[in-house]
Amino acid sequence: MNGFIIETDKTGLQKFYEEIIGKFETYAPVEKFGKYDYKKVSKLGECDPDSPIEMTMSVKPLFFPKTAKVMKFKEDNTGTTVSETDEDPLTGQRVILGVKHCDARGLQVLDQVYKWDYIDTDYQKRRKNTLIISTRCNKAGTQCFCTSLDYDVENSDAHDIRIVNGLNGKIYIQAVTEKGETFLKASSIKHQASASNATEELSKQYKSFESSFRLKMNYSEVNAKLQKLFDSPEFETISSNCIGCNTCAFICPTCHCFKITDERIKDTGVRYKSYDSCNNGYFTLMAGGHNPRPVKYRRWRQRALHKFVYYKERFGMNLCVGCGRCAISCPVNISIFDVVNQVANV
Amino acid sequence: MARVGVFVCYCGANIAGVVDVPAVVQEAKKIKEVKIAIEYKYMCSDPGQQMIRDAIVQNRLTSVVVAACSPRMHEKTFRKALSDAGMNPYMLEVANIREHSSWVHQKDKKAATDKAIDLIRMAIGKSIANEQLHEISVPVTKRALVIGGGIAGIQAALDIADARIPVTLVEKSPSIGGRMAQLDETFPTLDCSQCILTPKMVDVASHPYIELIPYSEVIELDGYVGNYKAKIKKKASYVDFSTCTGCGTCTQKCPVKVPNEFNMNLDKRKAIYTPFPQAVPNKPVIDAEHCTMLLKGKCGICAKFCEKGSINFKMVDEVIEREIGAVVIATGYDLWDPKPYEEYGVGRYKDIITSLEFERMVSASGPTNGVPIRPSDGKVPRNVVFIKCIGSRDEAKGIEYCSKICCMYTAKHAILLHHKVHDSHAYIFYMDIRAAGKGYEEFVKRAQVETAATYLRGRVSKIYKKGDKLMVRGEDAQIGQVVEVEADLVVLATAITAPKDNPALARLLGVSYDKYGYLSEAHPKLRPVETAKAGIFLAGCTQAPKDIPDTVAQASACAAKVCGLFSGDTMKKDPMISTINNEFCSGCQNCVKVCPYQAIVTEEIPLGPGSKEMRIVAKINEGVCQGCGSCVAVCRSMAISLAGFTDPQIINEIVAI
Amino acid sequence: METEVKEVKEKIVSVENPGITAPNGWQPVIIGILCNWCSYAGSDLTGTSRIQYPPNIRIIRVPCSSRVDPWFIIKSLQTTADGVLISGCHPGDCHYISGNYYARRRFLVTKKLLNFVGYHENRVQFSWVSAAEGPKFAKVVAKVTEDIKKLGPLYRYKKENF
Amino acid sequence: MNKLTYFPGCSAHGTSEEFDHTLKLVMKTLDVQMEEIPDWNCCGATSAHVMTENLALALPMRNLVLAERLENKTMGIACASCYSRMKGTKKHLDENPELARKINSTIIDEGKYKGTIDIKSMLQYCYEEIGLEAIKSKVTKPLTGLKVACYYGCLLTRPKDVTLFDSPEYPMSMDLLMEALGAKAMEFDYKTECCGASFSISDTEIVESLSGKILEVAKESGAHLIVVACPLCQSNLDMRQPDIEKHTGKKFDLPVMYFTQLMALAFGYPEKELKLPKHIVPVEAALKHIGEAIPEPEKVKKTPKAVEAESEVE
Amino acid sequence: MDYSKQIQEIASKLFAENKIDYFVGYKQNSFDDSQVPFLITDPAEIPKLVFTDRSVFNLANYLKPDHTKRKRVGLVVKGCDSRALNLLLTEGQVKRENVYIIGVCCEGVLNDKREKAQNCVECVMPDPVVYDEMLGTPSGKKKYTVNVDIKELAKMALNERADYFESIFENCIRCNACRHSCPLCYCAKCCLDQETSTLYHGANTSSGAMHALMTWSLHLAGRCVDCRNCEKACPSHLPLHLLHKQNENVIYENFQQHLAGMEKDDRGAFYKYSLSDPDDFIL
Repeated sequence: MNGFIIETDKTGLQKFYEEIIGKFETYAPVEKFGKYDYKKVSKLGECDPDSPIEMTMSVKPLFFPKTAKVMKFKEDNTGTTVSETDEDPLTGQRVILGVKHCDARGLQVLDQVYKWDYIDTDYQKRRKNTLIISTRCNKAGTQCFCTSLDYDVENSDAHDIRIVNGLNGKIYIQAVTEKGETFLKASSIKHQASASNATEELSKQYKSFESSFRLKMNYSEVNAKLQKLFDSPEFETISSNCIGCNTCAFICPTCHCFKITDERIKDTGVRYKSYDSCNNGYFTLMAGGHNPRPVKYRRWRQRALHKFVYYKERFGMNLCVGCGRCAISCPVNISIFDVVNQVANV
Repeated sequence: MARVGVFVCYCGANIAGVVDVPAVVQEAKKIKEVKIAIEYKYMCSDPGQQMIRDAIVQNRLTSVVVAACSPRMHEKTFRKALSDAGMNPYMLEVANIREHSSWVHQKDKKAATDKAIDLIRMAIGKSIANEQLHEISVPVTKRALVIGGGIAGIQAALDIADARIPVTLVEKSPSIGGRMAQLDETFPTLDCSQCILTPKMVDVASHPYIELIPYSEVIELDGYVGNYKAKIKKKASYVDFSTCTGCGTCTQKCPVKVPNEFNMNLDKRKAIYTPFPQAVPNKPVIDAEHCTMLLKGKCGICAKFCEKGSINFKMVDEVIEREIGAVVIATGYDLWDPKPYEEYGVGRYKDIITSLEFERMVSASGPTNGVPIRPSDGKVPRNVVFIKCIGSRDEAKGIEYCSKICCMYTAKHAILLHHKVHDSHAYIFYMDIRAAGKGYEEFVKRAQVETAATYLRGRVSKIYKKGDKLMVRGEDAQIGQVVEVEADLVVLATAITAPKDNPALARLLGVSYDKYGYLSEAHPKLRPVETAKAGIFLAGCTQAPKDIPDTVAQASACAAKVCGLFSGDTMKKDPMISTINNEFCSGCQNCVKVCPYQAIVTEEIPLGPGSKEMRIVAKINEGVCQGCGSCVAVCRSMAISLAGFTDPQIINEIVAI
Repeated sequence: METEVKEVKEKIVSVENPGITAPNGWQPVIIGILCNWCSYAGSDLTGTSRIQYPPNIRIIRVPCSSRVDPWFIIKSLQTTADGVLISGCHPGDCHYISGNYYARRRFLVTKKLLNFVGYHENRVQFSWVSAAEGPKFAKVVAKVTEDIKKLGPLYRYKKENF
Repeated sequence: MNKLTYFPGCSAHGTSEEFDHTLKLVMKTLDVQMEEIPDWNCCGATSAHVMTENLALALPMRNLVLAERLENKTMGIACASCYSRMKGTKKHLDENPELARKINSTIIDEGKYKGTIDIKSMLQYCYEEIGLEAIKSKVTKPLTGLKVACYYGCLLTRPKDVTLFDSPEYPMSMDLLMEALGAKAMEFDYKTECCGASFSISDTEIVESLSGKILEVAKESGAHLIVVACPLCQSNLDMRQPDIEKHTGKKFDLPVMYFTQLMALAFGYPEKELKLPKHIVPVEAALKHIGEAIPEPEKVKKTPKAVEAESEVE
Repeated sequence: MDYSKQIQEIASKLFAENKIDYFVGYKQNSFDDSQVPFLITDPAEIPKLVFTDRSVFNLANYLKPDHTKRKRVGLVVKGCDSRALNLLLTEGQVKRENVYIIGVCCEGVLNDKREKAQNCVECVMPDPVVYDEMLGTPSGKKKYTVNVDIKELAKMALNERADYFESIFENCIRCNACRHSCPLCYCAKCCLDQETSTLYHGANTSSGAMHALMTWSLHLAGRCVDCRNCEKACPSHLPLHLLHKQNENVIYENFQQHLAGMEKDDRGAFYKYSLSDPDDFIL
């Protein structure tokens, strides 16, 4: 459902933000080493909710951190004792500003896998206690293709509140979920339903946004084709350029593979859960020494098909949300978009 | 699942006196892998070892930690105990809580105990990562190299050769014999040095198992125990030994006279010479620094007179190679130069000489035909003052240590002086008389009583000239007065020092040496003839000042060691060497570059199972590898690991603290 | 000969992060990695000659200083150690001929790099101690301990350490 | 013209006036400009350090500070005792900068101690900085025929690591200097033996036996006179000689002269400039020998075995 | 500098004479003026080859992967790239006869801000040190200058510097792009990936990152040629060159002005020694 819309302007929006930052534990894009990352902020100056998509890491780490302590353990002659870690999986309310639509969608996608066979309670807690305020882009990034995927970007319900910079210079704050609506109501910003043309303004903005896309594809067709292309030789040619770094997976808003490692000192230790990537040659190496994906193109095939076929089959959602980050971060600019299209359209 | 046994030693009070052993044991018990922890008075004793053996069996231990003295002390002992209990000896780790804790933190018992606990924890951590290792056996070349042809070298060579093991004896000078050949008579029996030495020298020359290479030096040694390869430089003698008969005509005819170093420069020799009449081999050599033919291209008289035509001025240095299994170093000693004793007027007064000069004088074959004289005027001295500890036991001017033999030979000189010049009188200034040895004290007595030598306890402070006499002023500590002796001749008992090129030799052979330049033995008490480098042994004064009996004894000991080493066709070798994991090796060959023993080579292996494409990987030569670990540290892909010091072992130690 | 280091009284601040001061009675842990032939033998000699030195050092034996991989040092500083001392044979005396020359190069670069990323230069120290230099070993340990006590506890990159 | 900071020391204006005087003459000839330290004070000699160490350091330090003000490279010191104190102090201070600062603070109004100046005894200065050649060149009236025994005393070359000059046991610099003047320096073994100076007042017995020995050996060596470079040596050997002769019952009459006196003589200054009357043991007789030809010592007949250790060709 | 034409000619020549199986060059990116590496096996693709001052990536990296490692490859190298290639040759990773090297006398490449890249400003050797064919005119070896950032950091107080670097290590996500993009990280399996090894510090914590990056930089000490592939690959834009330049600097100043990959058969500073190496830092 799409809740009511508030029409305001730059200053109004800033007040809104400042109020939030004042009231809640707030996260927003903060620049470091020329790259925006979602960090805790104490005042609006520190961050930029309208950060350009190319330069912004996803929000994934706020829910699925790059590394997390799973447990502590101690070993002595009495045996092994396991204890909880001191890390808190976020119990208080928290708000995230300037989330991209694609990232928000990414979270929805992640939800599937985390509430599937095993319920990741920490993740769920973080999700439950977080309110997501996303800003809709005005212009597509060079590698963006979210609009040509399996979800409705315009009326996405992946975030609680949506902020749209209207072409008319006005700014529209739209509650998307009940959670968002109550939040909005609770805020001091005056919330009489605004001018009737708001909805038109929104769709106008979306139209122009949509028209700014360089990359477009016919998702259902590609998806359908790919299902039959497991043995396509194209994967080999495509992967030849890949230098096998794991960047794409690590910065992807939806990749969720991790590895478990123990770090020990004396008789105590901690078990960590950290990112891993299916591009890593040893990702599928088994204890017995067998490795089903010893060569790069097979790993590539796994990556492409997992994103565009398998996940869809299992959870009904496409694992790629079209943010284009992989292509941007890739040292040799390989884009999943090109890959799937090339494979599909041979 | 590791099962570790911890055995803490009291070492009498050495450890228990400082470290709270029971507390340590309690701590050890807390550790997960520890299945048994016990303490005992002397772990190295039989009952102690028995405890270990029993514990291993009863608790099915997988590794053992002994907390006691330094592993350099008893590692072998305990390894033995392990293997006796049917366990791989290399599953042992020793925590050094004596040298590294109780002995060095005697003031702070608490800290010492904590440290002991940590050291044990580290040892446990390491032992868990220990792997089962097995001794490697390598073939041995059964030939010994003896460096130095003094009495030590001669004795060692003969003893080894008598066991039918070929020996190569390398001597720097033209003849073997060394210092002993310069001596007149030897204490305490006063038998003639030459008479007992020369037969041995002849034996060496004629022994079927000894290859004597005189006038030559070792310039390179590589390889490892049992398999050394030595490069020996034969200096050009300009005389063809194969044809030379040693008739001596050349020496008579040679017009060039050179100070005779064999006689301590007290007289002259020729430029073509044999060092002394009984030289072995008894063939002359040409001294290139003085021969006018070689210097200016004139003369050549010797060549004219040599009927055999053995003289060859064209001769050049020649380098020969020998494959050998063991080395005995017997390079002897030098004498300390007394120049710093300016207050004695050393260097200004000709009538102050060193003991060895005196020795040559009184030697029947010496420059003065056995009569001691004053170098200044050639008169026979009446009053002779002997001053001991010149350089020895003198931190200010000389060296700290005692040269050991001066007391005895000075007594000998007093007696000899009496024999040669009956109306003479010997005054001996000494600090202490150190006459420990069979018949030594009696010998000194003999000098004091028979020859009525005057022993004055005290240092000489000054020697000055009065007319043609030397006034020797010193203190007689026993009467607490300054005394002055009017001397015709003063003899300085100068200290023994290590040969000045010992350090160079040591580096070349890869053995260690102390601050004086003496070569270091592997252990001061338990391994006095071995060096730290396997297969290299020490005989005589090259290790420390010694008298002849000790030297000969040590030489024979070396021989025994060598024979032991050669007793089998192969020889057991410590398995703590590098191994390469082909899976990880990327073939960069950095290890090949840094290995000091060329122990690493490369080999080609298939890229993958059944693949035709090949890739290069490194390969360790087990026999050559000495286990230094240089290769491990330079291997970026961590494909090399050093058995006994693997990364897991060391990291376990680090994180165990 | 006595080389006891007297107890430091005033509050010690960690140089790398001045926010943190050492708990009372804090004693640094120093890891000493010694080569078997010279320095370890030297340290044994220190023991046999009963020369006293501060008890903070924990000694690890390696065959040669060239066995020491720089990351032993990094690992030590990240886990248990407040400082590291590495000791080998004097140049030219290496039991393995040339090991310590290679090690020397690595040590210099490592030392500088660690200092560059924010470790005090005294955290990691090196020495040549021969088998005959028992007294020197005691002196070295005393000096290093003294230095590191001044630097205070090392917390950088250890906060994950539970 | 090179400049030299000059520290005369107390005796220079009293007992060893002749030293000071001739020194100035000699330096003039060698064209060295001597700048006496203004307002110099006692070096502390033997008395200061029995009081307190700080005093023993502060006294020489003040002189050093003053000397540094003159900004010459070197400071020359006439008296061996002063020389020893100054140089010793400097070494001590340079080794303990902390102490140096402390002591300096007590005499701070004199200025800051830098430790820059180079301290040399006058003998050392002649030998090292001027050089024998330069001295030889100035000789107009060579002292041929005069046999001298050079006595250095205990302080000029000792302790070795402080003075860093010549051999502590058997120095030769003064002998060579004398040779340069044409005189013959005899082999003299007691050139550095103790003359007992410290007891010259308290216990003359000791002085007499010690100095007696020196004179005896000097006489033995066949010297006409003893040359010294230290006022204390001079006074001890010269002033006490009559008593010593009484004490030992030997007759020496060995005049004791400063090396500078002989230099002045050799440089052609008239005898009166030498202030000879100040000597207890009359000098004139000894100086008569100048000009005599020295008989070559008869060659010791060599026995065939006697040693010559250099190679020769028949 | 634009050598696109020449390179295309050479490439087609090589294919024609069947000298190579692969050609590695650059191709224009589809969406902006940046370029990406371009591997071709098919001469038809040759016209796409370009080379301008935007040809940034160090192509020596493409001699690592299995599909090129043992093939005959023709590739384009700039000064720094050729030094890396030199090391690969010395360390036996590439057979000289297997590579046909087109060396370009580099005039410096542009970064994304369109200004001359820092490593090009500080470049020591713009000309190729090993090549079969050279394009452009060599300008010779330049004077070594200490990296500006290093100088800046050296001025900082110790704890500030420590903070700065900790922030770097915190921002590292340990994707290992740095390693994979480095032409000299060719190990069969990187020591940092060996789960079984004790060096393995998998946790993605700042200490883990510190441990990994430090070890990595020490493995490259005396070998890094400052091509900055790692830095460009880093998704978190970390200034990775700091570590390498620091080591390079220490090595240059202390070990006979050693620079990586300059001469043939030089393995780098850690694989040789001199008796006169500094000893004063050792007690």
